[in-house]
Amino acid sequence: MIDSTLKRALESKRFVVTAECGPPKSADRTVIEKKAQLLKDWVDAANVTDNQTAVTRMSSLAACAILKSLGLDPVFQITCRDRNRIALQSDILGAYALGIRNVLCLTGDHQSFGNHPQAKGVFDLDSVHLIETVRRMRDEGKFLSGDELTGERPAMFIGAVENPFAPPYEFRALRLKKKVEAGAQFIQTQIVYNIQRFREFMARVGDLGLLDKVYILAGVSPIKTPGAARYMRDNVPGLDVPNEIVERMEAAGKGIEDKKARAEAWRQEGITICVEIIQQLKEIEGVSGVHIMAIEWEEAVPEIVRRAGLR
Amino acid sequence: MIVADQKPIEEILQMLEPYKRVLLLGCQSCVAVCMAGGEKEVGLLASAVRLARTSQGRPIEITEGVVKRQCDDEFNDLWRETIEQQEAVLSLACGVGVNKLSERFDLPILPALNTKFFGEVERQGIWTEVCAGCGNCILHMTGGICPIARCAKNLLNGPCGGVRADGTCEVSRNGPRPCAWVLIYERLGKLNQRKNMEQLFAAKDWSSDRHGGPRRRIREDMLL
Amino acid sequence: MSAHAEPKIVAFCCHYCAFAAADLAGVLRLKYPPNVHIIRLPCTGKLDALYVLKAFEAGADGVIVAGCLEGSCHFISGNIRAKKRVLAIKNLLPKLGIAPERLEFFNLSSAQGDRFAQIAREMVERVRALGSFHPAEEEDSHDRRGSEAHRRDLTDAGAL
Amino acid sequence: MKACERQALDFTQTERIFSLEVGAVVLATGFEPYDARVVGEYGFGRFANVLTGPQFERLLSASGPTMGKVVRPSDSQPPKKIAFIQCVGSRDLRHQSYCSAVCCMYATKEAIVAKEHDHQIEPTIFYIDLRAYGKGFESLVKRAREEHGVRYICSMVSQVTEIPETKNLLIRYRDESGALREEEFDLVVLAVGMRPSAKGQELARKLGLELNEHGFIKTSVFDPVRSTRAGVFVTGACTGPKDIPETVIQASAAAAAVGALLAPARGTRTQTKHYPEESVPDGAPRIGVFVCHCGSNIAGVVDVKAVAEYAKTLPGVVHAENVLYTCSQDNLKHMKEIIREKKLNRVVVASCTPRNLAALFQDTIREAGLNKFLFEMVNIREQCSWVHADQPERATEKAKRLVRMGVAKARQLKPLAVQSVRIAPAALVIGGGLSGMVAALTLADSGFETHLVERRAELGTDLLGILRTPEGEDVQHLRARLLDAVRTHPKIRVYTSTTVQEISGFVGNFSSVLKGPWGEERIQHGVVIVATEAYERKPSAYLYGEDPRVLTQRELLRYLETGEGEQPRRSLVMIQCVGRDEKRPYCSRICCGEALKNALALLEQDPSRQIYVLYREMISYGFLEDLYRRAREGGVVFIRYDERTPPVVQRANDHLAVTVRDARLRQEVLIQADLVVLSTGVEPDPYNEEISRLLKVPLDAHGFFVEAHIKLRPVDFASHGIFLCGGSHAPGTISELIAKAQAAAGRAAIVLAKGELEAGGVVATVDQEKCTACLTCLRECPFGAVFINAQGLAEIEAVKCQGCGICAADCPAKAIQLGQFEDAQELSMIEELFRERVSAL
Repeated sequence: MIDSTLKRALESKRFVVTAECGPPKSADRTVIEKKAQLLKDWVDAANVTDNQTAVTRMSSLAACAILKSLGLDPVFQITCRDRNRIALQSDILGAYALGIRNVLCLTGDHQSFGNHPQAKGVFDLDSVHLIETVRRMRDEGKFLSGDELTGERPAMFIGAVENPFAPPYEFRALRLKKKVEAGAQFIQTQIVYNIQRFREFMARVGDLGLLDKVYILAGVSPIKTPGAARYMRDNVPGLDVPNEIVERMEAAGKGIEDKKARAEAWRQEGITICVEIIQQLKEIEGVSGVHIMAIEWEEAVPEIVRRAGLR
Repeated sequence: MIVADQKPIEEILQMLEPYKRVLLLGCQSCVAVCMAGGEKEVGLLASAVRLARTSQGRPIEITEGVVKRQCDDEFNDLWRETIEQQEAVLSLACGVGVNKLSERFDLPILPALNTKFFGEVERQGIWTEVCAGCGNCILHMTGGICPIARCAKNLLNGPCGGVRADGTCEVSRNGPRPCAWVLIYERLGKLNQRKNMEQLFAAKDWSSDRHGGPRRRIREDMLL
Repeated sequence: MSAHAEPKIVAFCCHYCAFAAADLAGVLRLKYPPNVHIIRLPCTGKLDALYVLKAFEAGADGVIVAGCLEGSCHFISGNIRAKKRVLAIKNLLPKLGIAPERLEFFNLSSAQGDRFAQIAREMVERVRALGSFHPAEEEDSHDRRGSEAHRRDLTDAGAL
Repeated sequence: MKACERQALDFTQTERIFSLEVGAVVLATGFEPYDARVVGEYGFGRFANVLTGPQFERLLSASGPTMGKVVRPSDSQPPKKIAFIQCVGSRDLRHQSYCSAVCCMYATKEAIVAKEHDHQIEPTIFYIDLRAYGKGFESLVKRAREEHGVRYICSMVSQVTEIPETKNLLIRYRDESGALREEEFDLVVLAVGMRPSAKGQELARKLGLELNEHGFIKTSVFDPVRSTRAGVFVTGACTGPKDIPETVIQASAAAAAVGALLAPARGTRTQTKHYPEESVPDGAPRIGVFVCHCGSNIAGVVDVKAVAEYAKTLPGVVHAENVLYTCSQDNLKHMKEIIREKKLNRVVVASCTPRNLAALFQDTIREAGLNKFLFEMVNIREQCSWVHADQPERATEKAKRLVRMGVAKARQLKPLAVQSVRIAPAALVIGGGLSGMVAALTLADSGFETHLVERRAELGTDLLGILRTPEGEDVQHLRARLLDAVRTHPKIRVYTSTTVQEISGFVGNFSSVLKGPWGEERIQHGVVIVATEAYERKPSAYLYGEDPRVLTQRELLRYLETGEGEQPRRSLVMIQCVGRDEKRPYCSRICCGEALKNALALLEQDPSRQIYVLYREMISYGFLEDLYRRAREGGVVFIRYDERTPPVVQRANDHLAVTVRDARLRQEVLIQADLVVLSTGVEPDPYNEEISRLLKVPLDAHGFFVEAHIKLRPVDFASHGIFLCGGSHAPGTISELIAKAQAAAGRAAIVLAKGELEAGGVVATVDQEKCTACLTCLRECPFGAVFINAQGLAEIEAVKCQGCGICAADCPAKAIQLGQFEDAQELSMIEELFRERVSAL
């Protein structure tokens, strides 16, 4: 039996909300605690990123333990970049022991994007291998090497990610199928801005009969400034930001002289766009909820959840 | 072939700083083909070093030579008597040659090249890494395109989410490269073997790679 | 610059265009300084990058490489190859303590006698301004010329 | 007598008459410039600053009286405004009625060169019709206008008067707006035309040759190099005014015609030159150095004695002397004696440019038993004495250095073997039109097996639809004669509906696969002639295709021959230069001639017809000018239009309304026409793309083939053994195409007649020991001369190698050396050049 608040929320067929909680580039636990307070009443579970974009931060395992102690249901994100299969399995055992019940298996960003491009990337396993490893530890009581896992097993609620907006588009649903077969039980997708392409992806996932085998949370993210919109459209591979959204952000600030007021106008427009996207995502068959990634803007989550009528 | 690149001239000059009599020894196999360490490059590098040292007012005496292959003692031994008169040898072979000479002769053996990868000739003047020598080939499953050498994260269940709209890999420190798994996807499509990509590739046994420790290959029947 | 320190320039000229243009400059009795010495190649495509470095090593103050106009090389692509090789060396020269302006590639047709004379004058002025990059060599000191190529040549000629 | 050291003067010599027994005579007596004095109104001979074109050419020349400086004869001051007056003595019944064909272009060239010499000169060209009809001519005129600022004024100059004080000249003419104007110029150049040379005419009469009505030697349209007397061939300007490319083509054609006539006697009178057994030089180099005075050309500046003395001190030199003229006959004899006497195994000649006399000296040392590559030539004239005349001592120092370099290279020279390769004595002719048939017949008559390949089902389709030549000759009769001759000639094999699948091999040994409905066949041949034609372009303007009353010139011909088709009742308008725009700017050369021929034929049928010809420039060059005059006399109305305001054709109930702006009268003219005929020019055969790919020969921007050199090798491709003719090289009249086809056949016959080809010498060779088979040479060779041999290493086909050395310079293993330019040889020259002290004895 998997004792996960997130899992129970999803099983209740309610429209679930999860959010991303970025750990600090320091040992200051209060940063995590403040973010926890912010998200506590508004989300079913909170993801903690694992050295996102290969930039060194407080470990995801530690931050999740702090969230757990504050009564939040953490989602422990774990990548294959920094650890080999020995360390990955040992962290799964440790996390479970600390009461963490959700794990998100990712391949992870390449070290050349982070602040240590000289580092040696591990990539002993990829995300699919990791999903299967956690499932076998939980269901078969076996390590990846086949050794017996005697004693308490890590009964984790296993999650994975998928990016419907990166080529080859027709293969993306099939790749999701591989992850489900490996043991993925819930999926948090890349940020959705191109609704049409996401609909096509969900239709193909439906055709493969996966909708009743896995919960899918659509990723969303409010945009702070037109600059950020342009940057994401032009420089972030695998992210599809339609021009209308960039134009709306640019239009929002037009004619406002005062810098602060203009920044506020942009933020409001960013949140409005995010809420509109959430409304449309609600109508797509198979979307069980949203995963709000308000990077370094956790304060926006409550307002988004409220205006989208999710609480 | 083994593909190598010449070190920047400043770095080479620095290495040669303490020496006045040096042998530049090239190699006629892989590094000649990839235009890094053949007889021509030995001539050019020797001339460049002499010019630099002359303009610094500290002339250097350079002997130029080249061997068929620097990974065999017998070839290197042909230059024993000249080597013994030098203060150092600057080898223009791949790293293997530098090691071989260092094991054989007790004077400093300096690497003029940065040895890089097993490569194909994409076209004249461009060499591309396509094999990582992992010791356990799966090319029959991936339509002949190697994800270990050509995917930045050597994924076995690619592609990851970091593929640009034009099909190139997000990791482009060494210039834009097509995503290996997109290539495999298209290739398997042509060969009607796309099924291979749909089933799960098991985790790789890295012990056949250098992760299992430096490797040797032994043909018992050929031992003398 | 004392008299004997007149800059010396070698000009690698292709038989069909630059060498012919130099001949035409003669026919037209144009004037250019005698510092420029022409070495005839069948095509600038025959110019080995080694020749340029060896020229500087031997004591050249400037090197001219002159081939046909692009598109009219008698051997179709010789001048294009040569231009690339010269560019590669020009990038290397500053790292060896040699001013890249001492080396230049020119395109000209066999009918441009005046252009050849102008190139010769221009390069002599340019190199004179740069002075000699060899430390002032008083006499023909052998050690300054330590290069083994020099020794090989003397042995051939039976002088050693 | 006493002055000449060589006692070369012998005043006792008298005229000697002797006779030669020959099989054929070729007359090339050329032309004389028309005497401008006869054209009194332009004041030549009376006004100092009025020159003729040839005189101005001399003024521009660097070896001319003013060393190329443009100055006025009256006060030697540089002129600013120069006027060129065209058609002086030509197109003028009082002098010569024909057009001299070359003056428009030589005036344009002279204007451009004048501007290059002195950029503040402002040239103006007064012309009647700007006849830029040759290959690349219109782009030269365009550059003249746009880049060089040459001003062109379409106006007859009625008179030139001189202003006594300044000796400037006043020209009276009608300007763009039609007003009569007088403009002052510093210099006037009269573009005089060509007259047949008087002595040439006299010789022609002596040989019993007929002259045409203009005094040029009469030839037949269908055999432009044959005179009226069998065995006597004629070529060049003595048969009519023509420019250099046409002259060179006719010369080759005449040679080809003679070659065909005398084929049975080929080789009977020639002796092959025998050289003594080559002594293989062993041991140390024994070099002979010959330093030339070249009269005063070298010795006037360089101290040749000192250079010779210095040469004696150089390692390896066993003999050195200075010679008054090294290239003189007696010195060549002297050199051979010295070579034998002192057992020289290397020779260095320090004189002029190797580009002129290297071959002569190499032949000389061969006669003395030395391999001809054991020779080095040092240029101390054009590249030393002539350019450093103002600094004799430094020139001498430089000469010494150059000699030292030459001797250093000589020390490293090696004998190079030259072997001969047998040639397959057959030719492949691609294209069975007029040119293909003529080329095949000329080659076959010269005794060579010829394969004539035509992709269409029939030969000579380009001649279909042409009834007569402008001169009135029956073209269909010619076609029938050619078809019969080609079909029955024992040496010609015809392949119709056949294409060339693949051509491999090289000059002397091509191997091609021909493919047709009858299957495939592989043939061996030594040469290739590309003879594809140009075809009438289908227009898309002036309602063509929408209204049956709008035809092309060829379609009008069908009416003239068969009477069917549209009836040109009363009035008919011809429009020239249809479809000639930026994409297709070239002049197709033959349309004006065709239009005039058709107009005269229509008038002949019904003199009451009213014919209008709307033109940009009337290109009736040469003797076609008579047609133009007869058409005007016959009542044809010629209206010049500006290319920026072309005519407009609209339907108007029972006729076609043609409106055009007359550039001369500067007003709109409306013509009601029953029929509109379009001269659309020609375009190259689209099959040329395929031929270009097969033979790797270049096409220009408009799809015509690019020859090796427009003037010097007009019917050769750059790659050896491949020749071209036909409309796909450049459009031409029937007699021009015939001459070009004969010329191409003549050039090809040279290769076949030799029977063998020299290979080796200055070629690259791969040292099999060093080669790492990196394939760089194979990829870089522009001539595909490198292949991978059985051992998997690179090897170079000596016959295909052109000796450029690209491969040798880039080979990473230093495995390739180019004969006569080996690295050791070049590096030794570099080393010697910078050896410091010039040890003056």
